[in-house]
Amino acid sequence: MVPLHYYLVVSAILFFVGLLGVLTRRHAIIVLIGVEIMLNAANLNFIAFWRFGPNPDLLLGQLFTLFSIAIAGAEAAVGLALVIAVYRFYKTPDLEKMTSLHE
Amino acid sequence: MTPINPDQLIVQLTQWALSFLDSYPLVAVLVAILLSTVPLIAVFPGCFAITTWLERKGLARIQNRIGPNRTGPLGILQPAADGIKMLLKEDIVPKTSDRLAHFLAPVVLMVPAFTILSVLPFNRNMIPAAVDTGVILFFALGSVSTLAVFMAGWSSRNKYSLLGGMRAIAQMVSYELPLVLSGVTVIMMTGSLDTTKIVAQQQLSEWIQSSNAGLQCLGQIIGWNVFTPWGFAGFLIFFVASLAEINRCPFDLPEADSEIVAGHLTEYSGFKYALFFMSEYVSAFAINGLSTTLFLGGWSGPNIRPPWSDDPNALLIPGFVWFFAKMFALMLVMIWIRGTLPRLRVDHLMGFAWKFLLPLAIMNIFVGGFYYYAPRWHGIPVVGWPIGFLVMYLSYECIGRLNRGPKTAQRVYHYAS
Amino acid sequence: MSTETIAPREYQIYSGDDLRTNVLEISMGPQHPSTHGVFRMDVSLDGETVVKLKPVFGYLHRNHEKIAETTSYLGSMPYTDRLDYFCSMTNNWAYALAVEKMAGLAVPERAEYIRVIMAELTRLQNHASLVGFLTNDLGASGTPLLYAIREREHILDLFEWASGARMMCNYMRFGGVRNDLPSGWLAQCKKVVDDFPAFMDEFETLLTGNEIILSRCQNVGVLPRDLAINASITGPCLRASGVDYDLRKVDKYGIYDRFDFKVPLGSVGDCYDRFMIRLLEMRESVKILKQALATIPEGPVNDSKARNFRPKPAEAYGRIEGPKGELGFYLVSDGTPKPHRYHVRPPSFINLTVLEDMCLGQKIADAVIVLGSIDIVLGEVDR
Amino acid sequence: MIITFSILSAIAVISALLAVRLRNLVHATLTLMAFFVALAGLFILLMAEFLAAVQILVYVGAVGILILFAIMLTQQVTGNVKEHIEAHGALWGLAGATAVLLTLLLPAILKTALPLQPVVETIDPSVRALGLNLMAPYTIALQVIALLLTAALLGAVVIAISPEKSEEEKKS
Amino acid sequence: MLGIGILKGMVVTAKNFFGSFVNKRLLPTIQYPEAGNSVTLFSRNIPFLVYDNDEDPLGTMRCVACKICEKECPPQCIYIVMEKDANGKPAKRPKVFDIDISVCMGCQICVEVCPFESIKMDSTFELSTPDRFEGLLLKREHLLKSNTYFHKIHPDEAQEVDDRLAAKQKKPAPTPSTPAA
Repeated sequence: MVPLHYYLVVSAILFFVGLLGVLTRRHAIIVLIGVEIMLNAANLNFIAFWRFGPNPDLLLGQLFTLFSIAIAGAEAAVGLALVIAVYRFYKTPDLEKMTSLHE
Repeated sequence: MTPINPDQLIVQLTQWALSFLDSYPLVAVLVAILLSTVPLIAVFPGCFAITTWLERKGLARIQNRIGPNRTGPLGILQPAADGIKMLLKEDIVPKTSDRLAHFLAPVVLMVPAFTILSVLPFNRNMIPAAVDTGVILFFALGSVSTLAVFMAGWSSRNKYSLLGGMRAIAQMVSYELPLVLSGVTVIMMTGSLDTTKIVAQQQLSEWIQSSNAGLQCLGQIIGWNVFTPWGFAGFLIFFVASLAEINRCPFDLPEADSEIVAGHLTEYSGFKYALFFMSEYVSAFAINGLSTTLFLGGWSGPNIRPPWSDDPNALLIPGFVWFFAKMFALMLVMIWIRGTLPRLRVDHLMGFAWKFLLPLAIMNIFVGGFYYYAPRWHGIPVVGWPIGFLVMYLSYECIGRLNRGPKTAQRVYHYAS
Repeated sequence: MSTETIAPREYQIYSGDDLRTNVLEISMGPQHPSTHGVFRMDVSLDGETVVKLKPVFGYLHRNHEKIAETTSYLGSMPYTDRLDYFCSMTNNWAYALAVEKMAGLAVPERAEYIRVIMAELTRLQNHASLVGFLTNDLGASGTPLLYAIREREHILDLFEWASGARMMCNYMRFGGVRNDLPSGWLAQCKKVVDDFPAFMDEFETLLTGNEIILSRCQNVGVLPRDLAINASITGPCLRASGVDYDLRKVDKYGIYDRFDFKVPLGSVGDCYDRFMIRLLEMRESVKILKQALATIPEGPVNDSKARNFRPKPAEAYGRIEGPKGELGFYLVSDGTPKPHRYHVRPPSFINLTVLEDMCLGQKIADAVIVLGSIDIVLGEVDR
Repeated sequence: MIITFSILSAIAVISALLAVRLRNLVHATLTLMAFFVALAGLFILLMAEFLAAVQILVYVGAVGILILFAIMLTQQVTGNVKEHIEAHGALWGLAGATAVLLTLLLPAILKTALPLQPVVETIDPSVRALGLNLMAPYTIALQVIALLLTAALLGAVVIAISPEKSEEEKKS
Repeated sequence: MLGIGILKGMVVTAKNFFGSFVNKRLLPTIQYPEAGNSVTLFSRNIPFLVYDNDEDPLGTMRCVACKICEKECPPQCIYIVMEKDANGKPAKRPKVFDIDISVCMGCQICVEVCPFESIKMDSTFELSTPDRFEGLLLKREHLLKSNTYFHKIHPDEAQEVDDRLAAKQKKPAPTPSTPAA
C-alpha cells in the first residue's frame, strides 16, 4: 500500500504549481485555473488522510471533499462570470491593467 | 461438474480458464481484466457494423427503396466495404488546424464511449466492472464526450465546425440534466447506484423461484420499471434526452448537413472520421444499454428454468440475449425516428430541454416518491399506479401547453371568392 | 425578436462597449447541400441570427435569350424545357402562348385540353417535389422527398409516353401540340390522377400535424402582404401572403374558365403558409384534371406550319400561371424567321429578390428553409 | 500499486504545470482536464470511487466546459495570447511559492510521524454509508450547499449577462 | 395531446416500411442491369437514318441530303455533304452525314421538319464511348438502321410513317423527279 507521505508530497507539489500559476501569470483565466489546481490539491489531502485515518467508516474526509467540490464548482462559475463582466469593461483580460476601482 | 447451466456458461468458462493461473496471481489479474474487456472491444464494434447495415436498409425500406444489396447477399458486407473505404481514404488535416487537438479529438471521444460500457450488466454475474457507483460513473464519463466534440469543432479552425462545436456543447450540456434526473428516479426507487442491484430489483424473485413456468416468465417481466408511472415517464424522458446526448435525429444539430455542412466533423476524413462515426454508434449502444438496465429490466426477459437443473436462478436462454435484443430494439426505434422526424432549431432545442423535459423529470421524482409511500393492497400499488399516471399525464399536458404559446395553432385556409 | 424591429435594409452590428461579438461571415456557397442548385448566399451572422444576407447567382447563366435571337422560333422551343427543368410542359406552353398571341394562331379544342392536362400534371409533380425538398432542408433525411419522387415517377412516365422524353418534353407547338396522345394514355392518366389523393393524405398526415415542423415553419420568413405586392412576387408565395391573384382566374387563358376550381389563400405569409398553400393547390389541380379528363373531345391536334414560320412584325407578351409563379415570354418579331427580341419573365428570379427581407433577424437554420419555401430553380433564375 | 500511483501523480503534476505555463489558453484548459482525470484516478486508488465519479462529472463535465466558454467569450477564438504572459513580479512570485513549498509544506510532511500503512486495511466503498451520513448528521450542510449553488448560479448569470442585451430584450 | 402529430407521422413511415415488403407500388426500384431497363416504347434519345431493304442500305437510304434538318437543328449538330456522281451532277445521296451526339439534345425537331421521313429518333441510351471526340461523332454508317429496326422500337409510329409513304407512292407527285420542297 502506498505510504501516506507520497500522497502528501504530491499534493504539496500540486499546491505549489497552483500557487505558481496564480502568482506568475497575468491572464485572469489562468489565475482561476491556478486556484482550481490548489483546491484539488487540498481535496487530495483530505482523501489521503481519510484513507489512512483511524476510523474511515465515519467518511469525514469524503464528505468534506464532496462539499469542497461543490463550493469549487460554484466559485468557478461566479469567478468566470466576473472575468467576463470585467473583460467587457476593460477590453483585456490582463490583470495588470485592472487598476481603477471606480466605474 | 455442476450441471451445465446455459445462462452461466460463459461465466463458468472464464472461471475454469482462470483456475489454471492460480499460481501466479499477477498474471491472473491481468487475464481477468483482459477476459472482461476484450469481449467488449470485439462485440460492440460488431454491433456498430450491424447497426450501420440495419440503418441503411431500414431507412431505405422506409423510403421505398431497396438499400445496399450489391456488397454480399442483401448487402451484408456493406459495413466491411465502408470500413475499408474509410481506412483507405486520405486523412486530410487542414494546415491552419491545431494539430494536437485535431488528432486527440476522436481519441477523447472513443475513450468514454467504450469505458461506459463496462458498467452495464450483460448477465447475472457478467458485468465487466462491478462498481458500486455504476450509474454515476456512467453519467460522469458520458459528459466527457462533450469536451471531445468541442475539441473537434474548435481545432479544425473553420466557421462551420466552430458553429457545430458550439451548438453541440450547448445541446449536450442542457440535455444531461433531464438524462440524469430521469435516472435519479430509478436510483431513488431502487435505493442503490449499483446496476446489478437495479436489475435484481426489477425481478420478482419469489415468482421466479416458483415451480410453474408461466409464473417464472411473468416474474421476469412484471417487475420492469417501465410498467410503473414514474418508470414509463422516466423512460420516455431518458430516451428523448439520450437522443440529444448522442446527436441523433430530431436533435442532430451539430452535423446539420443542410445548414452547417457537417458541423464539427467537416474537417475530418479517413480513419479519424471512422473513429467519430464508430464512437457515436457505440455511445448510442451504451446509452440504450443503460436505459434497458434502468427501465426495461436489463437482462431479464421471458425465460424459464432449464428442466435438468435444480438451481433456482438458472435460466434457459442466457440473459445477454435479452439484453442485446432490447438494445437493438431501441436502436431500431432510433432508426425509425431518424427516418421520420425533421430537425429542431437551436432555440427550440434549448427551450425543449430546459422548459419541458426538466420540469417533467422533476415532476417524475415527486410522482416516484408518492408511488413509494402510496398505500398498497397487499403488494399491488392500487392507489399509486393510477394516480401516478394521471399526475404525469396532467403535468405533461400543462407543461406542453405552457410552452406551446399561441403561434403553433392549426391554421384554417379560406379560398378566394 | 420579430422582424418588425429590424428595418429591412438597416441592420445593427453589436458594437460599442457591449460584448463585441465579431460578425461571422459565412458564404453558403454554390456547393452547399441545401441551396437548390448553384446558388450562393453571403450570410453575415451575429451568433446564430442572420444580420445580412446577399444572394449571389448567375452560375448557371447560359445566355438563353441571346441564343434565341439567332435560332428560329421552333428552334428555341426545346431550350424553354431547360428554363425551369422541373416543369418543361408549362414553359413550352408559355412560349407557345406568346407566339400564338403574336401571330394570332388558333388552337384546336383537343390541343387546349391536352395543354391543360399537361400543365396541371406538371403542377402536381412540382409541388409534391418542392414540399419534399422543403422537408429535406428541415432535416427529415429525405423520407417525404422520396415519397414525392415515387409519385412524380408515375407522372414522368406519362410525359415520356406522350412526348418521348421525361423532363425535356418539347411537346407544345405554335397552334397546338406536336403529336396526339397515344391510345391508352388517357386511361393510364385517369388511374394516376385517381391514386394521387391517397398519396396526398399520406403526405399531409406525415407533415402538417408534425409539431417539429409547426414550430420550425410557423412565423418564419414572414412576407408581409404589401411587400409581396410591391416586389411583384407571384405564384404560391403571393397567395400565401393572402393576395388573391391567380392568372388562371385573372387572365382566363387557355380554357381554364370551363373548369371550376378554387384558389387557396394563406393568412400570415410565413413558411408554413407557403408550404400548406402548395398542398392545397395540389388538391385543386387534381379536381381540374378530373374534369378535363372527363370532357376531352376528339379532333385534330395541331396545324403543322412550324417549319418556315415567318410571323408579321409584331410584339406580344404571353404569360401563364406556372407552378412557381407568373411565367411570361415577351417576343418582338421583325418578319424574319428569327425573333428580334426574346425575353423571359422568370417567376423564381423575382421571388428571390425578397429573400433578404424575409431572413433578417431569423436564425441561420431558418434562412435555409425560407430559401426552400420560395421554390427556386436555378435554370430559370439565371436563364 | 506503486506503479499506478507514480504514473497518475506524474501525469497530474505535469499536466498541472502545463495548464499553468502554456501560452495557448485552450491548450491550457485541455491539460487542466487531463489533470482532473489524473486526480480522479488517484481518488480511485484511495478507494473513494464516488468521489472520483463526482470529480469527473463536476470538473471535467462542467467546470472545464465553463472555462472554455469563458475563453471563447473573452477574446478571439484561437485562444493564443499575444501579449507578454508573465506578470511583472513573476520572479518574486516564483521565489515566494518555492519558499512556501520548502519552508512550510515539505518539512511539515517529512518531520511528523505519519502512519505508513492505513489503519483499516479493507474498506467496502459503499455509497450507502455516504448517503446516510449526508442525510443524518450533515443534513443542514447539504441544504446550505444546495442554497449556495443556486445563489452562485443566479449570481453568475446576472453578472455575465450584458447590460445592453437585457434592456434591448425588455424593449422588443 | 402534444406529441400526436409526430406519432401519426411515425405510423405513416411504419406503414411504408412494412408496405414495401408487400405492396409492389411501394417499391418501384428497377434493378437496372439485371432486371432489364425502364425504356418505354416512346422514349427518344438520338436520331438515326432509315433505309428500306437490308441488302443495300446505302442504296435504299431515304435521305436525299436536302439539308433542311441541318438548318433547323437548334444546336447545329448535323453536318451533311451532298454526294457528286461521275460528272459533277448532285446525286441525291449524302456523302457525309455526321451527327455529333455529344451536342444533340434529342429534341426531335429534325424528325418533324424532314419531308422524306428519313430521320427518326432511336431509344438506345447506352451511348458511352471511351473517346470523347471521335467516339461521339456518329458517321453515316453508324447512323444507318433498317426500317424493320424502326418497327421494332416504335411500332405504331413506324406504321403511321409507312402508311404515309405508301399514300405518297400511290399518288405520285405531279413532278416525280424533283423531291417535294
